[in-house]
Amino acid sequence: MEPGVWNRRLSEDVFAAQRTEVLAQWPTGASIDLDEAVDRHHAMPPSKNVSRAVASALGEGRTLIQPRGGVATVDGQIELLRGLQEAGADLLPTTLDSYTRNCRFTEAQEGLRASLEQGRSLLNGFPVVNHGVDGCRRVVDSVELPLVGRPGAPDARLAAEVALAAGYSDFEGGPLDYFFAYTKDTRPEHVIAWWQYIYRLAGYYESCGVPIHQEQYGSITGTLVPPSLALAVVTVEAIMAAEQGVRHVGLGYGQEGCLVQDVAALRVYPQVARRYLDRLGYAHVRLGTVMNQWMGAFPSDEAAAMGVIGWGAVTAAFGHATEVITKSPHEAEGIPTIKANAEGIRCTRQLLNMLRHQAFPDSELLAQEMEIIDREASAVLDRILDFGDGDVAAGVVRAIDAGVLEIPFSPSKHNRGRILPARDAMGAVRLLDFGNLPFPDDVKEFHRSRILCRGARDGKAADYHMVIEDVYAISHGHL
Amino acid sequence: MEPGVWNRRLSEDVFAAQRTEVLAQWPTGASIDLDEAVDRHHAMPPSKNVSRAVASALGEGRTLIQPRGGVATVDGQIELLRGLQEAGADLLPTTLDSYTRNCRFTEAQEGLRASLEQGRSLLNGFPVVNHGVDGCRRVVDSVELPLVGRPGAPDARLAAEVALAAGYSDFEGGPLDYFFAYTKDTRPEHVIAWWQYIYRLAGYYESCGVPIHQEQYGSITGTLVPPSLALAVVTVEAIMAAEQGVRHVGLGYGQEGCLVQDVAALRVYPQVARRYLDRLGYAHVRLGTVMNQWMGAFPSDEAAAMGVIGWGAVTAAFGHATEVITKSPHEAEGIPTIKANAEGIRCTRQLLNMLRHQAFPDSELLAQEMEIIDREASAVLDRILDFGDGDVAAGVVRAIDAGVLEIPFSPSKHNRGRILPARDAMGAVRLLDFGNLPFPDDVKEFHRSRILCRGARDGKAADYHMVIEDVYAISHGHL
Amino acid sequence: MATSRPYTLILGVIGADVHVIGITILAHALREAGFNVVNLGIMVSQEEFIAAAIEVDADALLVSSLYGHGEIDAEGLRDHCREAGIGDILMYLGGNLVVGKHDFKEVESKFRDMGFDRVFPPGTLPDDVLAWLNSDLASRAARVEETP
Amino acid sequence: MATSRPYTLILGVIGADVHVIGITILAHALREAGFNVVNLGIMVSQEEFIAAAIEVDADALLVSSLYGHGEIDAEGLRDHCREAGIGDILMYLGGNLVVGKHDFKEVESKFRDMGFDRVFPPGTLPDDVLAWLNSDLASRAARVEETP
Ligand code: B12
Ligand code: B12
Repeated sequence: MEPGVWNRRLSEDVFAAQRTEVLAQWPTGASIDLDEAVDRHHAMPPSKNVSRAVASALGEGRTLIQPRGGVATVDGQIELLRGLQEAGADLLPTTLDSYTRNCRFTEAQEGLRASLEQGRSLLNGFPVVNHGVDGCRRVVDSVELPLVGRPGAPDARLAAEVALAAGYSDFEGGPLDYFFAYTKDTRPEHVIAWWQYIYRLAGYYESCGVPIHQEQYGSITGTLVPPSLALAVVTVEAIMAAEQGVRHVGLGYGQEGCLVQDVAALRVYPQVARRYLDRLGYAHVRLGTVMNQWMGAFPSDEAAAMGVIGWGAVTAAFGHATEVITKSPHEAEGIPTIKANAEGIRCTRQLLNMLRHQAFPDSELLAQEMEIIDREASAVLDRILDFGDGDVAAGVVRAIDAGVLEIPFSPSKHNRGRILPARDAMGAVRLLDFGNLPFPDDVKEFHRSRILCRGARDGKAADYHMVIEDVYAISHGHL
Repeated sequence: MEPGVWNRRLSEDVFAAQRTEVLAQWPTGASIDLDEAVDRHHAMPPSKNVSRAVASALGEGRTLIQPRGGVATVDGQIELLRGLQEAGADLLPTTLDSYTRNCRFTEAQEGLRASLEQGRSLLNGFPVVNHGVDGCRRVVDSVELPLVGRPGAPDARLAAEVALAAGYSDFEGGPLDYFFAYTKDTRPEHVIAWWQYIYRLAGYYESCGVPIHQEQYGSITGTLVPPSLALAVVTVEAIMAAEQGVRHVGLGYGQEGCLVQDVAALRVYPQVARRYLDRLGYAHVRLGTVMNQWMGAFPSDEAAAMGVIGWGAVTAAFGHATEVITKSPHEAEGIPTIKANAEGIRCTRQLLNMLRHQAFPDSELLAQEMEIIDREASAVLDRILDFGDGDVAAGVVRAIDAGVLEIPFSPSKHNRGRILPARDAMGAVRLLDFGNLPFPDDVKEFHRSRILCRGARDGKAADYHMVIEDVYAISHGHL
Repeated sequence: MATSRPYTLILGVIGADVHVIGITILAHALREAGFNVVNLGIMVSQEEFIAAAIEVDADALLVSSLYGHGEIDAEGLRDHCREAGIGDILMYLGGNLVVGKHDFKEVESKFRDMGFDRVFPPGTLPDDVLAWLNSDLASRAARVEETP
Repeated sequence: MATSRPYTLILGVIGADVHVIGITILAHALREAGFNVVNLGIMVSQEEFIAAAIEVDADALLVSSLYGHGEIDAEGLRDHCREAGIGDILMYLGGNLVVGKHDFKEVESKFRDMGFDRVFPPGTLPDDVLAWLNSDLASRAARVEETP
């Protein structure tokens, strides 16, 4: 089968041709001038560049804090970001609204209009495209910190054009993440092609001396994603980004809740990604890790939610994450107020600082978890490379179709949907059903025996009901 | 020198004679009838007994949650405790006000009167003695959970009489804790004698088949107390309690903030105490651990405070504490409202549940910390026994006078006040100056080298300024 | 309990919303309880909901919205049902319906006014949904029998 | 800066309060800054404060109260100073002065009304205290020089 996509740098011509189409998607696209945008980046203070902030964090072994946040209007977004800045964030977010994420700019415009009219945000994010470069620059100019665009979208090309031209220096995401989490019918090769465009755009800025950081998502569906599969996803994305000229990658990971497993994942992530990047000729790409605090269902009680947030801070600290993306005590209910969002930041800051020089000691258990994640991710990645004859883009499309890579709870109809995750006795995410995942037999046996232990302890069968129980667990106050 | 106190069970006569004096301290003492009190305990549901709750927690490996709390009036106390019960506490507290703690019952009465008049609590706790057995029984009868009296006082004999007669089944504290933390001029032998009375009283209930749990404090001054010294304190107290007939001890510990050190302490605590209790003939005494969440200065920001509280929950969980005593987000400012107090409970509960089956893996680092604490505490305890020719009470008084046991920041003029604690590079509490502590030389060298590492990292001299910095550290957002 | 002829329910997430976990679990629970469930998945338009309901002669429409655009996406759904001739269909709505954390009473009455028969807050468990469905469908069945 | 003749300060924790950490650090900082500090420690009564002030001819009284009974314990201190003939002494109060978390503005005015020249909130650092002491003592000295 023809995968329809290859891991090859888009030629200047192809890129230029596609650009013309992309910029025509909405009137604000017309005014984007890449040369002018590069000049603007050069004129901005280095302290407003994400990649530079990440470089110094990596150097000092610090963890940067980035919250999430987006509202409909420019003024609202400025107020929000200033509040988050004051609360002690290191990097500022701009989460896109879900219409923009789906290129439904007309609906976004309607949501923006209604928001202005009613004086409250009816959109769940900031419609960058509708505000255009000028609106976004007002935001950039109103704060002191580096800015990250957070699309969460299969096709965010125009949004990326606007955000990067406005002075954002990170446009988070990646094609596999957003294929698995944010699509229903779309084929993976299309999402890959769209993100290759975005990576190529970032690579263009890089080639002009403007460092762009490529944060990945990696949390995918936020719900019981086995760490090794997330690692396979972000490694493939990193390779594809590198091919398009990206040089600074933040490997994304979503906290699962079991500390040993999470710390193991955060430690093994850069090791495995490094190995594959080096092998494929991208040794120059710098890697860090970005940990998303628990992405699944939150408890609605705010004090309990603060506990979950604190646990995320602890995990990021012990896992030596380069960035931590924070949640708020409003998570279970709705988009947080500035105050609630700030609480998540300050709780996280307190713990990051308190744990700054503490170690999660090396242990056999940790080494074992690291080995398992490494072996599983490598098995999947090797198969992907096989499938693509060394081309990860082609390989991953075939791997998805073959169910060699699939993600629990993906809404995509192209996702196999056969694997079943469940927690073991210590809360680590394991698999009950492996579908076609190419895990080694002894690893499969390890998963099964671990889940059985838990079933035995709780006196419950290891079946779909266990999975459902685990989906609710943290929101119901346990793991 | 004559220590003036011995570790010997008070004879019935001596106890009875002292009782007459104690009960005469305030009119409410007159009505206390031990036989009637024992009957009342027998008539209460077993689910309201602290010792039984602790027994099942020990059996299931669970950690019980106990907040702190006390207000001036009976109605206020009932409202408070019901609120804490609803928030999910396992054990309910009754913190005594500071006048009662110093037997200044007239002033307590005045504070109570003013509180009733102004409709708000002007007292920092519940004046048990002024309310007497009847008032306290109204409290006991208004809730479902077991109750703990929390005096924090050198002489709480009458308060203990009232509380236990009212149906409380734990009267927290101990003589060394409250000598070091709560006195200025009083000699240690007096505090020991007062607490021997309380232990004897608890022992009397025990002998009548009413299990009384003896929670210890162990956090002492709450500020940079080396774990081994706290362990020496609570072990001596446990021995003295056991001699008077106490059979259920909760070994008290105050979280220091460095996870490895705290977990090491919580693990080594029952081992060392067990060893000495067994050796001295108290093998029948059951031991658990009670961890107080960070007792030093808190950050005033409530979100940051929730981070500190969460960290306390994590520490208690990984340290397998039998009980955790919670703080609230109001800690830095004032006695918490019911709501703030409940937030501390719910944050703690969420994390205890999430960590219930997670392990802090065994590691060399942990084993090393355990060994250090064990060796230090044993050195102090052995010297105490030497000093007392096998009698811990006599020995500890001499040890205090000799500076063989002293506590940082004790306000007592009988405390030597020579040792200087400071954190090392990973935040563990070490000593800069050892005074007369009988620590082995290699252990002293270990402390010094650890603090030097930190000084080198921070480019700061290891002196009193470092100590001051460490006193503020957590409240200023780091460790 | 579902009756001898199982009731048919349409389930889906409206708008551009991708939150699939809730309806996945709901669909599972409703099927286990004997309902005939047509799960349209995520990103379902009003037209798709209505077309599906007509096609299978559904007894109820269960609309999920998590991402905050519920106000915009669900606007006019009852009218469109009426226009399509299924104006009476039992209609439930659940999820995180508006942007931000709000008092649920207000949210509920907003969507009741929009024509939803029941509105469910964040955190609703399948058992609650089941209980309401059984009682609402039973009382509708009773009404139909009374007026032959 | 402390002048040639160092100012003498009385420091103590009033009432039945045992919180010693704050005054320990304060005393250390004030001494380092050149003040002559008499630290009475914890559990100091009003009488002890006044007697000490008279004995050493103190320039200021620094009263600490952390445990919440400040309202009761500090009541009437200014009057008692007056009665003892040191009614004008500079008087500072600091700590967690009342029971519970309150707006500091209210707390401050309550204790200002009781005769304290300055009232310091929880979390006050020694440097702030030093700065105020230096300025208050200097302006008092200036006043004394002006009226010979
Ligand atoms: C997991 C999650 C995700 C995952 C979804 C993965 C997937 N494939 O489903 C990912 C990470 C991809 C994601 C993305 C986004 N999310 Co999201 N997400 C969540 C989260 C954390 C948990 C949702 C969940 O799975 N719950 C578990 C299931 C079992 O419960 P449930 O979905 O609530 O469903 C139950 C009940 O609500 C009820 N129910 C649901 N629908 C219906 C319908 C009927 C008729 C009935 C009777 C009952 C009912 O029954 C279900 C079973 O118990 C929630 C917050 C939370 N709850 O903690 C945020 C949340 C829903 N997400 C939110 C947002 C905004 C987004 C994004 C726009 C990104 C952003 N701005 O942060 C994107 C959406 C993009 C898009 N186009 O939709 C917001 C919505 C805000 C609001 N309403 O104000 C929330 C509340 C987080 C927040 N506080 O900001 N999200
Ligand atoms: C450590 C501590 C203890 C230790 C004290 C050990 C010791 N030997 O000192 C122990 C555990 C023994 C203890 C006991 C009690 N404590 Co206590 N304790 C604290 C805690 C956690 C930290 C205090 C501290 O050391 N801070 C660090 C030092 C450096 O700061 P500081 O004391 O605030 O002092 C600074 C400033 O305030 C200022 N300052 C202080 N005094 C003055 C005076 C002047 C003139 C000026 C200018 C400035 C100034 O300068 C100092 C230097 O920076 C506080 C809460 C907090 N802050 O987080 C509660 C707190 C003070 N304690 C409190 C209480 C109630 C008690 C108890 C009654 C027990 C109880 N009910 O919980 C007992 C008191 C018994 C008694 N008779 O006094 C309450 C007071 C409540 C209120 N006011 O509403 C607090 C606020 C906790 C709370 N939120 O409930 N405590």
